[in-house]
Amino acid sequence: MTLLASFAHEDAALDAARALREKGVAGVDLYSPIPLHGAEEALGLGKSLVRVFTLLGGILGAIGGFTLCVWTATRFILPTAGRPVITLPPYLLITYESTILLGTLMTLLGFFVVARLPAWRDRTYRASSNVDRFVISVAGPGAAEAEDILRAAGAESIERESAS
Amino acid sequence: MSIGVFEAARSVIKGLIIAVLAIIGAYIGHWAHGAILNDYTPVQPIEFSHEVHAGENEIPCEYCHSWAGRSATAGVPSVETCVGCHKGLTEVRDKPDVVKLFDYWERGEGIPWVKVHDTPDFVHFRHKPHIRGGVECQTCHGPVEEMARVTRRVDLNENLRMPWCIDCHTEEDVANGRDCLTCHY
Amino acid sequence: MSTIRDKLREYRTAGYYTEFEYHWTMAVDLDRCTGCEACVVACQAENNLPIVGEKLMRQGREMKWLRIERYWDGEYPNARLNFIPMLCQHCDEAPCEIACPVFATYHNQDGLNAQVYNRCIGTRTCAVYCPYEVRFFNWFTYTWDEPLEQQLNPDVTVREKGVMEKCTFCVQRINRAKDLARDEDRRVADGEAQPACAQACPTDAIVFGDRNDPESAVSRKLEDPRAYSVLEELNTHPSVVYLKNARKPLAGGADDDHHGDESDSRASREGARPTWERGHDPRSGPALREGETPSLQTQQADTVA
Amino acid sequence: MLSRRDIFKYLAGGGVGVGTGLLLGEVNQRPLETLLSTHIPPEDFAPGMDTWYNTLCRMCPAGCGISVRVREGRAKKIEGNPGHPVNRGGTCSLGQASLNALYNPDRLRSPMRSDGEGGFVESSWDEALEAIAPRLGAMQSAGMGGRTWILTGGFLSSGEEALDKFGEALGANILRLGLDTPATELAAAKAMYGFSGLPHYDIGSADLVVSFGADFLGAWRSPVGYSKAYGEFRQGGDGHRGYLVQIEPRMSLTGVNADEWLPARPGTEGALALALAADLLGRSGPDAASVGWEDLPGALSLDEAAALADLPAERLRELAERLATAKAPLVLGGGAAGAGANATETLTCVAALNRVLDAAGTTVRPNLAHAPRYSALSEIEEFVAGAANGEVSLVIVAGVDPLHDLPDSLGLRGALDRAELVVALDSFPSDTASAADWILATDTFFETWDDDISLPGTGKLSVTLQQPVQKRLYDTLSVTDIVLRLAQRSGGALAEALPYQDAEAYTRSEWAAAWTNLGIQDDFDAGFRQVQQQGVWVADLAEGMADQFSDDAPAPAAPSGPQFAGDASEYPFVLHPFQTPGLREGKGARLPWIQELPDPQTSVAYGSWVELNPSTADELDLRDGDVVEVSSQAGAVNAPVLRYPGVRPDVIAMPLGQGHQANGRYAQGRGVNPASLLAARSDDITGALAWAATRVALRKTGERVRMTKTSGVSRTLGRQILGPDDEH
Amino acid sequence: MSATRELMFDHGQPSYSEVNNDVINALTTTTWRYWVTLVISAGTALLFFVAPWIYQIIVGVGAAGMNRNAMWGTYLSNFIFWIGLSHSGTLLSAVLHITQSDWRKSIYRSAEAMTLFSLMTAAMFVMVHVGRVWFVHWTFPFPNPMELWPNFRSPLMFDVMAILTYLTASSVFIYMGSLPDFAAVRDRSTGLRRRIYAVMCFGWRGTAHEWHTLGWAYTFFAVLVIPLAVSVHSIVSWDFAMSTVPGLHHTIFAPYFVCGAIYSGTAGIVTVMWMLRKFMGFGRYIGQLHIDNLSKLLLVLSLIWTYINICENFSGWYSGTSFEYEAILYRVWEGPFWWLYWEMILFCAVVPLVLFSRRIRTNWNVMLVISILINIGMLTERFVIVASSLPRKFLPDVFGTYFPSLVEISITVGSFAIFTTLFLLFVKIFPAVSIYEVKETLNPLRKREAHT
Repeated sequence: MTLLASFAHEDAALDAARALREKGVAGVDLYSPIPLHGAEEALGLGKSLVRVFTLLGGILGAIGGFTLCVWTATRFILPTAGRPVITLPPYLLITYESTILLGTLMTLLGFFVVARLPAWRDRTYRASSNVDRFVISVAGPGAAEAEDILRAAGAESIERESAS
Repeated sequence: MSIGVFEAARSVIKGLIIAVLAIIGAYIGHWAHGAILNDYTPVQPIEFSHEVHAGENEIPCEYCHSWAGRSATAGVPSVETCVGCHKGLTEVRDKPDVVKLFDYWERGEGIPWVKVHDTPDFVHFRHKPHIRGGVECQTCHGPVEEMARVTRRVDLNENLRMPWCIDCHTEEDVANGRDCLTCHY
Repeated sequence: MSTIRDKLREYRTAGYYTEFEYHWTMAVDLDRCTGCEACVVACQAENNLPIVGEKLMRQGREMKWLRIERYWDGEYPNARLNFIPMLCQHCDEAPCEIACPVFATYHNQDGLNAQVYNRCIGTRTCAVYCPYEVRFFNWFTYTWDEPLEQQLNPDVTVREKGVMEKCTFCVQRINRAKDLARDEDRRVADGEAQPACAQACPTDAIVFGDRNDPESAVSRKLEDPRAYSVLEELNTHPSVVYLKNARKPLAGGADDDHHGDESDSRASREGARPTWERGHDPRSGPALREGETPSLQTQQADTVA
Repeated sequence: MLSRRDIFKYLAGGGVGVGTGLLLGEVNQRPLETLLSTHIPPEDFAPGMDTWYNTLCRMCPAGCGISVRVREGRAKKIEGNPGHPVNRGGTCSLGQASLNALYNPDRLRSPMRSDGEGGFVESSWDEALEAIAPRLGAMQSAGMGGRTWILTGGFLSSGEEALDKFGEALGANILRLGLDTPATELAAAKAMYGFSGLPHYDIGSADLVVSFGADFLGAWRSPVGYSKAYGEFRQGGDGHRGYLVQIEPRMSLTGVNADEWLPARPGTEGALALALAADLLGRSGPDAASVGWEDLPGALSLDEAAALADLPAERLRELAERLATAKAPLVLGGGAAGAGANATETLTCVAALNRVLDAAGTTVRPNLAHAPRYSALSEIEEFVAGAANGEVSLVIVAGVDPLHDLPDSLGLRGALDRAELVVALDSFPSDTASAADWILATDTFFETWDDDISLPGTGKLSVTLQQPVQKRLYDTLSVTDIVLRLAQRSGGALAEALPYQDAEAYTRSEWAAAWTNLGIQDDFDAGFRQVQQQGVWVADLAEGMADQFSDDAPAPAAPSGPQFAGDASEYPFVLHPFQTPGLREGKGARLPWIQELPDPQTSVAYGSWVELNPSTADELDLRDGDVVEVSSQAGAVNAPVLRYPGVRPDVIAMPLGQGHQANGRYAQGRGVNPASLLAARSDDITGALAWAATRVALRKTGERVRMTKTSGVSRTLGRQILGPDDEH
Repeated sequence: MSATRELMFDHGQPSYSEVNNDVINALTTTTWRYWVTLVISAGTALLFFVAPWIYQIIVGVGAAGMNRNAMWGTYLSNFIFWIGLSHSGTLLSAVLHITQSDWRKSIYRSAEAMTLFSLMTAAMFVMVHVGRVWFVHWTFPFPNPMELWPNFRSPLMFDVMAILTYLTASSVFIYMGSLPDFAAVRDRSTGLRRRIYAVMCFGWRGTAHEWHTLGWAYTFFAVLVIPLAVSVHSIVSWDFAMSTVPGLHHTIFAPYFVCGAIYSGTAGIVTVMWMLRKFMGFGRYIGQLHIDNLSKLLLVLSLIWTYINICENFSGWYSGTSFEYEAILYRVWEGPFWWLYWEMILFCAVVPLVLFSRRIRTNWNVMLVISILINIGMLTERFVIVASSLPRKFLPDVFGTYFPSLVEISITVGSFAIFTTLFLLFVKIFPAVSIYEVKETLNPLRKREAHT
């Protein structure tokens, strides 16, 4: 069973979330039409893991780009313009670009992985939460005791969605 | 109420799978065409059998393709060369293809053989250095002496494409073997 | 491990492949060059250069791997015209070579600046980067009016539209000479490989040969104090070296230095034999063989192999 | 999850893919090519290998030896024959391009008959010979051979001799035509050296060459041979560097390469040469006495000559000084200087200068004594008059194109129109051939037998053999073949005079006869085979083959002043027609490589232009590309202006060779022909056409064209392209 | 804070749901005018770009006016122009995101779309430019049995890599930023559109966790894209500067090109914003503040651009070498394109000086004219650089001229149609104004503030 409480004001919703957290209610999530400053703190979200992906992507890109240049240049040696086969300045440029390319792609991957997208069917989602309502969902055993707290925080409406 | 991604995308995903399968299929088809099915055996104006001439009768290649060791091109024998032997071979004189040969001879025409092994115009393959380097005719042309009708056997020479040339040049450590200007100019 | 280190050191050596097996070099004596343009037509004949027609020529799209440049000096009546043949300089540090994204142009082990037609995708960057403007682009697929195409050199590829091309130092002749030399297990002799322009030149202004051979004619030319490279300041290290015209400068004073202090040239003239008697056959192909008569009955054929 | 329908769909997708792949593979296959075997291969047939044949280049009378590269029965490339004494392995642009003549798309492929309306229909040799031979036979038997005129050129070959024999047996008249003939030079050599023939000029061993108008590096006589020598002259092995002075109103290719270019007023060259000779004679040199002249009557002083020629006097004095101190000087005369109204006098003075310099006998050498005869203007007039009176029944034009090359003012077109039957022997529908009743398609020189004695000579006896390098491309015959067949068909004296089967048999018999004449003991067949291989037969001049120079010629008279057709007030400029190395008199125009070849000095291709001195152009407010009308007494042409710093302000120069009315797609209607401007003026002594003696006027038409010109800016703009600046 | 917020909306703040309605309605309700415009624009693209291109592929690049001197021409200068135009999106979305300039939020989506589409158009010009477009894949490092790889030493390969990266990063950037808005569109639609947007938004729900991750990822993107954008146009400039050609071989080219790129991109944004206001009814979201800020940016960029231009000419003049001096002289005075040079100076250096006036800065119609003039100037700048330098390199004998042919002019015109077509498609697929970020700039829905 999931409890869905809809709020018209972001501070009310954040207060509710904070209150739930203080009570130690688990399974709380906050749906909002805009990113809410304070939600991280209210829901206890730390620094995102995405940055690890970005870093990894960058490193991978740098190594990959440089390796690509060196490896391809030494497969079929075609000297040009009296330059050495491994020419650093141009290869560093390629390395730079591939760093960013892989960094970008890995960030995208990280985003999907960390945000757990694409999402499966979500019965607790209400379209209004993408317009102007802030919805707090409480799933699992905490739902019963959460209802009071949510009402106290000023929820406009509260509905129950039976778990699927 | 939300709508799930995969639920929404079911038909799209199906379509994608079909598309991916089609692309993979196309690759397989193309590869198969080049790698398995593409033994190229054109019909020649005269059913000349290398099996009989080179195989059973053990005529050396360079008896007819006399320029292979001296020139860029191996050369096909002139009608005169064919007739030169066949004049004396009265026992096969009545075979239909021999009759054809003598028709050409009497009309004073050359025989328009169909090229089996061919390289593009921007490749300057030269027979001489290969023969001088000890490459067997069969290395590129296959066991011609076993062929009734000459075939470009794809398993032997990958349709005479560049990777195959390069591999051999690399393995044999040919002088300037990996220089583009050796073949392309 | 050490091999990897060796390889790396090799790959990191600047001027990789400056140690050429042959270093084909051309010396053009501007004092001998009369600007007659025999070389230009010889090049056109040898290398299957198309006839582009008047319209395209007016648009500046002529295909001449070798051209004569002309520079006037002074005004009438003290005007003077100078010629300089300009062709691919086969620079050791060629700006064009770094430009190509697909390695269609590179430097080979003979010191040639190679252009691989079938690899070219036609970005034309090499032509933009070339300070000598000796790279030519096939704006169209050129055709020959029947039966002019029968003249085409079978040893040279006919290029299609969208492909860059340029002087190759007649690499087909070089390859032929190297082939012959390899059969006899020797190096290519001086004068054995001659590009069409050098062979045609009626004043012997163009000398071609291997710079690595100190005895070659071209090596001797390089020692001439008049030797210089065009646009030397660009540091391209061309393989085409020019010998400056020895005419006295126009504006300069009376010129007696070439004249007054000569030894008895009439005597030396007596001893001089014409060059054709000194005997050197620059033809790259096999000569008419002994006891052979030219024949009329050459077979007509589409492709004869 | 996976329904059966889905599985079918997936399978179908994969199947379509495989099919597409197979199809792609099939489409991507290289096209089928055939490999045609030979029937009976020629003994020297070598697929994929070059065969080289030494033969003769017939693009100009220089007679260079060439080696033709033949692959699979097709001529591919021309190189100079290194063993040939004329060109010593060199070639010129025209020679290189001569393959374009062989494979020209507009070459005649069979005999053509005029349809009477300006067009031609294909015919056969039988028909063609049948149309001509009976007429010849009739004329022969009626003794009216004089009603036949043969128009030909000036080669010294067995082929020409066949024509000669033919004309002689028939009693026909022969006209030897050409614009730039050596007639005046021959006359001068005869007068001054007592030598019948053209002397051999040894430029290679000279240390000072003074050339009066002779563009020996461009288009004069034997450009390749002289260029070879010029290479030696410039940077010879012994370290000496010759000094070249060019005296001419328009800077030719030789003028470009000269150390000094002196733009003398046209027609004053003779006076200049004589003044120099007189000045040298005045100096007490050891050589002066040997000439046998005390002084030269009528010679101007250097200052007077300089004033006459419009040159700075000190330059002339410098030149005299140079001549006096030179160890091996050589003076040449020719080109426009040999084509004025006073041409023979001019060249005689030049030859006199050579004698004074003691060059005659050293740098000017005896040569094979042959004096080709060229028709004087009076003979052409005779032909024209005869045609006007209806006395010309048959005209045979063999390999020349007088309607293009010679001035319209001679009236040749009208004469050909009035002749009963005109037969042209040509490989191309040239201007003249297009005006004929029959064109008999001839071989190019790659397809037939002939020989040639080089016109300018080599100081040796050398005969170049011309042999076929490949099978005939079309149904053509050589001029000799046609003459032989005509003779045989006509019967009578003609058949007796020329009893040969074909050109090969004729050439061989001529050579065999020469062999006998020269008293050579060797086996002829072996010797001839050797000549076939070498392409040329060379021997030192034997006694009697060359007249020795005589020392007893009288001192030359002062040349008459320059005279021109046209009044100076009405026609203010002197027309200076010149030949470019590629186009020459017009033979190069049909060769696409030559059309596309930028002119050496101006870089103009595909067309004609009018060269003007920049100061003249400024005066007339003309810029490059402004079309002007150039008019003379004889006619007018329109061509774009090109400002050229190397031409006198009172001279305008135009290239010859373009302006064909026919001659195939590359030549037809391209440019203009300055020959049509030339007045019918002849040299006073020899009667040869004086093609540099016409005055013209300029008129701006207001039209402007963009010339096909490859050069952008012809100044170095301070860039060091021509080498580092000298320190001194 | 609230004062700025008020400034951002000329006609008062909309409510949250109004934002959703306005933006999504603009996306879903399509008038016949839109279709007519789309057909005209696509037709123009087909007629002026695709048709001449196919013709050019069949006959060869000779259909263009390039010649032996000017081997590069309009195609390459257009390529640079379009790459330059693409720099707007990066500037607005990345630079201003990092500097937390809130006014960017209503306009950055379209700016990013500009980036994407002008990059695509630029990439098209690469294809149009090369001689054998059917082999253009050889510039990509894909494994092949011949072991033949691209030459990574070539400035063109830098280009390939840079554009590839930039295109990837830009598309990822705009797409990821649009996810929440796709979800909003999904929620308001039914049937097939709902299915499509459901897939496109990857099931976005707007949970705190998703917002949190998006925020992080987005910031990283912004950080990655800024140096990328700078490098892309530097690299494009090195196509020129790495050559020896006088007039192209300038060390200042990288900053010059980057500055010019941002300049023309910003001008492009002004044009596009005017269109969005006029035709899409976004006047409520894009107002005085935006145009004022954009104009100030333009003014600053114009001054920098002018400065670098002067530097370039000065160094050419002061270098004293004949090559450089001649090249500059030819460009500004002697060549056939001197008037184009001065037109460029007029449009890009002189005209923007009027932006010192606030009245002009805030007048949308005047700004439209100025922005178009600036872009015409920047288009000609690239053309002048190519067309006045390449025909005159080192050897005077081969000096020539270059004039674009009809095919080139037509393809140039057609490229604008291609861009327009792509943009027209964009406004019907993407919410052209970022819904959630506009909401962020509204007064927050707070109980406390509402009560106090």
